[in-house]
Amino acid sequence: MKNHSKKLPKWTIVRRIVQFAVLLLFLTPFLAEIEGENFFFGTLSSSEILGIMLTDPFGALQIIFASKTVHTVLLIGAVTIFAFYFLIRGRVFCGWVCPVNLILEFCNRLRKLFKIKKRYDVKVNRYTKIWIALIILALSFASSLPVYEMFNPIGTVMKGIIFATGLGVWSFIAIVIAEVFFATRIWCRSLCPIGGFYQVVGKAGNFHVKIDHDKCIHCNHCKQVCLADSEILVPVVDQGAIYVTAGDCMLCGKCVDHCNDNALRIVPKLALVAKKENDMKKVEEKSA
Amino acid sequence: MDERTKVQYVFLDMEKVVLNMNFLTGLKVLVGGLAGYQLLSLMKKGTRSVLRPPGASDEDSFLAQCIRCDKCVQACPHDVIKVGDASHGVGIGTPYIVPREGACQLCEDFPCVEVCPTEALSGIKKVSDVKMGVAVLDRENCIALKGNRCEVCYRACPLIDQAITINYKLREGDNIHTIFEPIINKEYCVGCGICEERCVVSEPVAIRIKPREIEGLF
Amino acid sequence: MELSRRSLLKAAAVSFALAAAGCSSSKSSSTSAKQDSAVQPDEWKKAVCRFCGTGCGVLCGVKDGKLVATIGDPDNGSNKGLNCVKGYYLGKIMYGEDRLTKPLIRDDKTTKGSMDGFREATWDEALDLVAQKLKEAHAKDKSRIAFWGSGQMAITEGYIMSKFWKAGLLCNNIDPNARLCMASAVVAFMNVFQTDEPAGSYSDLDEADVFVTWGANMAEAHPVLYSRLTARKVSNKGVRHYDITTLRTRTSETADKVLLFKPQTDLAIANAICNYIIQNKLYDEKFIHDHVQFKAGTENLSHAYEDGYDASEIGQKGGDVWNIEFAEFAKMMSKYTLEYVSELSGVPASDIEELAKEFANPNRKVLSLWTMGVNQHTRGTWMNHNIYNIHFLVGKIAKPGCGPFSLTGQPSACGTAREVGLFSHRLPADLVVNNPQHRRFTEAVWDLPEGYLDPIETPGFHTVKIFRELSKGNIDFLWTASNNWAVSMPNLTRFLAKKPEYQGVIDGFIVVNEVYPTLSAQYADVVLPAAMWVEREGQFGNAERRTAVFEKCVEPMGEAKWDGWIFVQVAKRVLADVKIGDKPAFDVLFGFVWDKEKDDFVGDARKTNRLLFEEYRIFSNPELKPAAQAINKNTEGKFESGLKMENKQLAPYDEYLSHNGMTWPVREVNGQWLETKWRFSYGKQEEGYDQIGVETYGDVGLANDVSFYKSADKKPSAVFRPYEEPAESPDEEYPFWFCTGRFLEHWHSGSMTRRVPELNRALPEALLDMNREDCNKLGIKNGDKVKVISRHGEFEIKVSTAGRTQPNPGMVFAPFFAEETLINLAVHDYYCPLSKEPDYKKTCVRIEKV
Amino acid sequence: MVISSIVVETVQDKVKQVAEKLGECEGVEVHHVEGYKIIITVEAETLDASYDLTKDFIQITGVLAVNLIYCNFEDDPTLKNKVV
Repeated sequence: MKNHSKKLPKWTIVRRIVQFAVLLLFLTPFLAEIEGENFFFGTLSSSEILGIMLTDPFGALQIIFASKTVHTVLLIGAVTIFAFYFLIRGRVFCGWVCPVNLILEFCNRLRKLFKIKKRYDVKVNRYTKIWIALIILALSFASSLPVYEMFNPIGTVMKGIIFATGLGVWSFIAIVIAEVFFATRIWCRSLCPIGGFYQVVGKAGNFHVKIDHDKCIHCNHCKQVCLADSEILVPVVDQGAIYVTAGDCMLCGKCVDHCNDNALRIVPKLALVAKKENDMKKVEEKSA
Repeated sequence: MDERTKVQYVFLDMEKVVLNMNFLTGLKVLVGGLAGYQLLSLMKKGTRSVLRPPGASDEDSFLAQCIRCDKCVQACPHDVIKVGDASHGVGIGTPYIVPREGACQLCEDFPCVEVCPTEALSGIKKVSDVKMGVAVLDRENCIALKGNRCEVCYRACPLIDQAITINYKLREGDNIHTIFEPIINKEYCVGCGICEERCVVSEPVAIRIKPREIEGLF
Repeated sequence: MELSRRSLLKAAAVSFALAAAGCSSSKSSSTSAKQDSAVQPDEWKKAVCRFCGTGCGVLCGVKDGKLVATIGDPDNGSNKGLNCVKGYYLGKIMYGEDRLTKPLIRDDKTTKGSMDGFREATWDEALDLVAQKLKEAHAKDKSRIAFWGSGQMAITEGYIMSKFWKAGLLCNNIDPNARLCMASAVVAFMNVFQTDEPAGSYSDLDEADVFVTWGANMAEAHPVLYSRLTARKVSNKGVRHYDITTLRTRTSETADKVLLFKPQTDLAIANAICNYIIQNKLYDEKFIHDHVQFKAGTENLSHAYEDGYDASEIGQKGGDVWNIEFAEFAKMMSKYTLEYVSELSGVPASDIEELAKEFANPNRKVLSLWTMGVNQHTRGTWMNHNIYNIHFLVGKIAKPGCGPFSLTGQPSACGTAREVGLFSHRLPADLVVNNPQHRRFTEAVWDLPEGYLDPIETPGFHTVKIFRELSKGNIDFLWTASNNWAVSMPNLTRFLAKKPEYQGVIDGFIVVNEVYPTLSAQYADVVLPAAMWVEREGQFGNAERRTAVFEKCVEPMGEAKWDGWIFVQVAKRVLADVKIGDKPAFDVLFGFVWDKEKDDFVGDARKTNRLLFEEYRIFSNPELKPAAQAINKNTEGKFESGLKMENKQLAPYDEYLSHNGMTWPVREVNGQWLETKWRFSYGKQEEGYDQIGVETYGDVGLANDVSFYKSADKKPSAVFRPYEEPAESPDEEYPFWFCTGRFLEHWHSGSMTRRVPELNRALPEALLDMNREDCNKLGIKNGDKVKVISRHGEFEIKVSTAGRTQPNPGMVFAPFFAEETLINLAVHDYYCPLSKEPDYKKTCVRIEKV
Repeated sequence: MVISSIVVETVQDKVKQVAEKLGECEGVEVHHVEGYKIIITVEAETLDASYDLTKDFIQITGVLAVNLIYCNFEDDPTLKNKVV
């Protein structure tokens, strides 16, 4: 028998540190206003660190669609961020950076703590958010307005802490209420257009959760804790794939931390290679 | 695995997306989207008379280009840039200035323009590039026009003797006093609003900034 | 409410539309509701603006014991209902949120520098304490007490204090803040004419062909007068205005020609004009023959920074003058050729020549106007002389539209500080302490035994001396009223105990009559809450010799009391055991206005002021008191000659109330009291000329129909004064000239105007005006904070290149109204050796970005 | 109450008639006439009502252009609901 004593949730600890560090980073200009240059300032929509411009690529896309023009400054900032997530994995943003996710995780804990029972647990397909993202881009194009930026709860969580203004506050409150009473992680899993955007980007990610089929005992712990959607783990746990390749994976590491059998790891692997290996495995299984 | 499999894979994903779209949900989204579009177009009319920070292009393209990141707000050393709330319609989240509560001080290096990640605020190299609006004198309430030595707007103007000049004219029915009439020169006035901020007359303020390019809606 | 909001919205909408459509008209048939004044006053009372020396008339609207409105007095000939923006909001100065309404006592001296450490006290306790401390210090040594008054005190208040200090305490350590402002003009007036204050009046502004402003930013400092100057220019094409200044100001902006000179070289420019006039024989020979005596004086005066300067050899004989011939005068002037002076001053020779020609042109009436640029000058008195010299040479003086006219900065610099004699060397009405005849005359007016005032024959400490001695611990008791010395004195680093060797302001006992918790109040041991502006009746005397009364409109706020009452209450306590002859001293001095039973003045505000004024009036109307008249007329032949005290004759008190003030000398003609607009100028009294003065004391028929009857030999003096180096010049360590001054929106140290929200909004902070070139060199941007450092101290301030004043490279400027930006920490306290007025305009500083 | 100001441009010699015509409309106030321009304010309950009122101005003979200059709609009750 294997030792089932609880192990240290390494990934979650690291991830929490990063999440709070990001939160703090965005608050620095307000916590300690240093005369002159702040080494960092801005919001999640756009910021500057040590003079390097960083812009939310989905926001930038909306601006490009809305204004029907492309500006270099905008591109530079957006491409920098885009490249980062493109190389690691799109929804790493959701798992490691986004403050809304952090807060929703916290809400989820609270809900469990207070044992709030949901009368409905609405489920929406996780691909819906891609459609929402597309609609938003279309709307931006049609209305000449960066539509989502007006309601964006992500920017607003930051701004909200700072300025307490904006419609985003309402969308954020709506999300929290939904989370606590009606649906589990519906926002992050299925609705958030930024998540949708990164879901698409995530296809190209070069870091993956890898399974060791020899160790997996199919306890399904991993599926229960998955922040994205349990179904992204189905191919690896139940269908013999080696790598989790779904665009939705946030590399949050929860599945790794909760696997009592050490069957899961996060490994770097080129996306194409990972897919190829998955396919080969499938072919192997079929043939076997 | 050959190329074909790869392509298949991609299509499989797309297929899933389409298959998973419930028709009803799609309809709802469509209707919602259209309704949202209507609402937005209506709300858009609501932002016309707001004074934008330096370097904002005309209102429509400003609204299109502003990513609502608040960097200009944070960058402003004088804390005069405010963020639009729900009452600003689609201008929600966009930066604006209320001169009476704090006018643009026309910083030499324009940090707000400098930090803008889009072209929403751009094209400002020197003060004369700024075209936020133009000052308008309320001739009924200006106390200088009544002969009092005020002209606070003139002396406070960062473009003194250009944007605002004084027209010296004899006071009617009084041959020993002059009226120091502030004259606003549209070609020089950048609309920073310092005159409006400083004006000593309240309710209504005797000099106000008319935001740039107010054009007919009809 | 909703209706008015709607009409306002509509008005705004219309104004936008008008502007957008490019309509020029304001005469739109707009229906926008007129702002109906919220409260209709029950009655309107007459007053005078309490700010600058212009003396605009205002009407005070009173309702339910509160001042609810002030407007310019349309019947006042001087301002015709107009005000500057300060005057527009005048009434609000009384209702700042932090008015002092209770006497405050500080028990712990270490808390000085803040309002902490004060406790509220009763009037009796506070007055007893003040009297006890004053008595103790006085008993120790009379030189260890001092009173610092103000050109913002009313005439009767100044009169009470002058009498109390000089006759009651037999002490000359009494000086006004006018020392910082008008002293150079005063000393020059006395040197030149042997009588103070200008010959002309504001009417000159309506008639001059050429205006010359010497170191005067009238556009900001004398707003309504400037409106008058401008009106003359606007309505007459040929009128020219020359601005002689060290930095471009709002006044320069409207001038036809700006003569921008290197600091201190104004002395040479004036001499160059004289020299040009002499060399080209453009002077008025007959005028010079009939009216002018030429003099030369001590030169190479060095600089009065060291405490021992006044007592030094040069300090003692600095004021000496002796008669010379015109030829000698011309020879002394000959050094000041256009070329030399142009080189020295940086002003093109052609500009100086042009101005000299204007002065010399017999068809042009030239009016010279000057204020602090000339007076706050290490050679301030000299510079005054040099302006007079030009006017004497061309005979342009004391005629309508012509003359040298010294403007005053404070509402009653003339009336109170100068005419009442609140100076350490003066007695009322141009009399001085070191002249025995003047003392005899004063004794006669005050019912004092002959010789009683002889102990005060030596002048006391002038202002700078008072504060220097205080800082060194040599003054135990200082009392100040209607001023804010902790902001306005130069070299505050020395005076505010910022250096270990100068802790006197902490150790000394300081009493401050105040209305707000100013910085001065923060350094006080006792603060006595004073009645403000129209909370009492008072009188101001403005720059054109106009005496005007302002009525009491409302009761003082809280327990605040009239300064006059405070002074007399302390006098009563201090003089309790003192006798003059066999009578109690207090009864002799103040018995005529004080009711002992009531422990208050005998009458109401009007009656008390009338009684005081009528006694004061004896000085200039000696016929009211035979003993005084005997000395004035020298009937017993005890003195060399009579005094001609009527030269500044005043009307009975109530006449000032029924007129909008009157310019002295006021003459009684057929039961009518007639003012004099042009002193020494012969013409009909009814038309404002000095008919009676000239007929009584002077000679009719001299050149230009003028007669300077008050001057020795009836001839005023043209004194040759050379150019001498400034006290400090820019060098590598301190490369900038630092000039200070005042702006339109705020009055002096800002203690009143900064409490008016509208004015504070109009000009919320003091900025350092700099030239862009200098900024670029130092890497400073508009709005950056810098440290201004002089040899004497330093302060921090934000830089502006906006251009309200436009200093040339090498010059910076800041106003002094903001106590949080205490510019006087860095300003030096070098003073004019003759007038003892410090130079606020020429400190050398360096500038460092913070 | 929504208050808007409008500049109406007209054929030069029709300006008087147009001004009179405009003045007759309810909620319309003529403030100023200069050259070929007329400055009016329009008061109506809502934005839509303002629009309805003004969209027909162009039909008046002599009117060349109708330009909205300023519109204060913060008191429009319908807008309030929509936004929040």
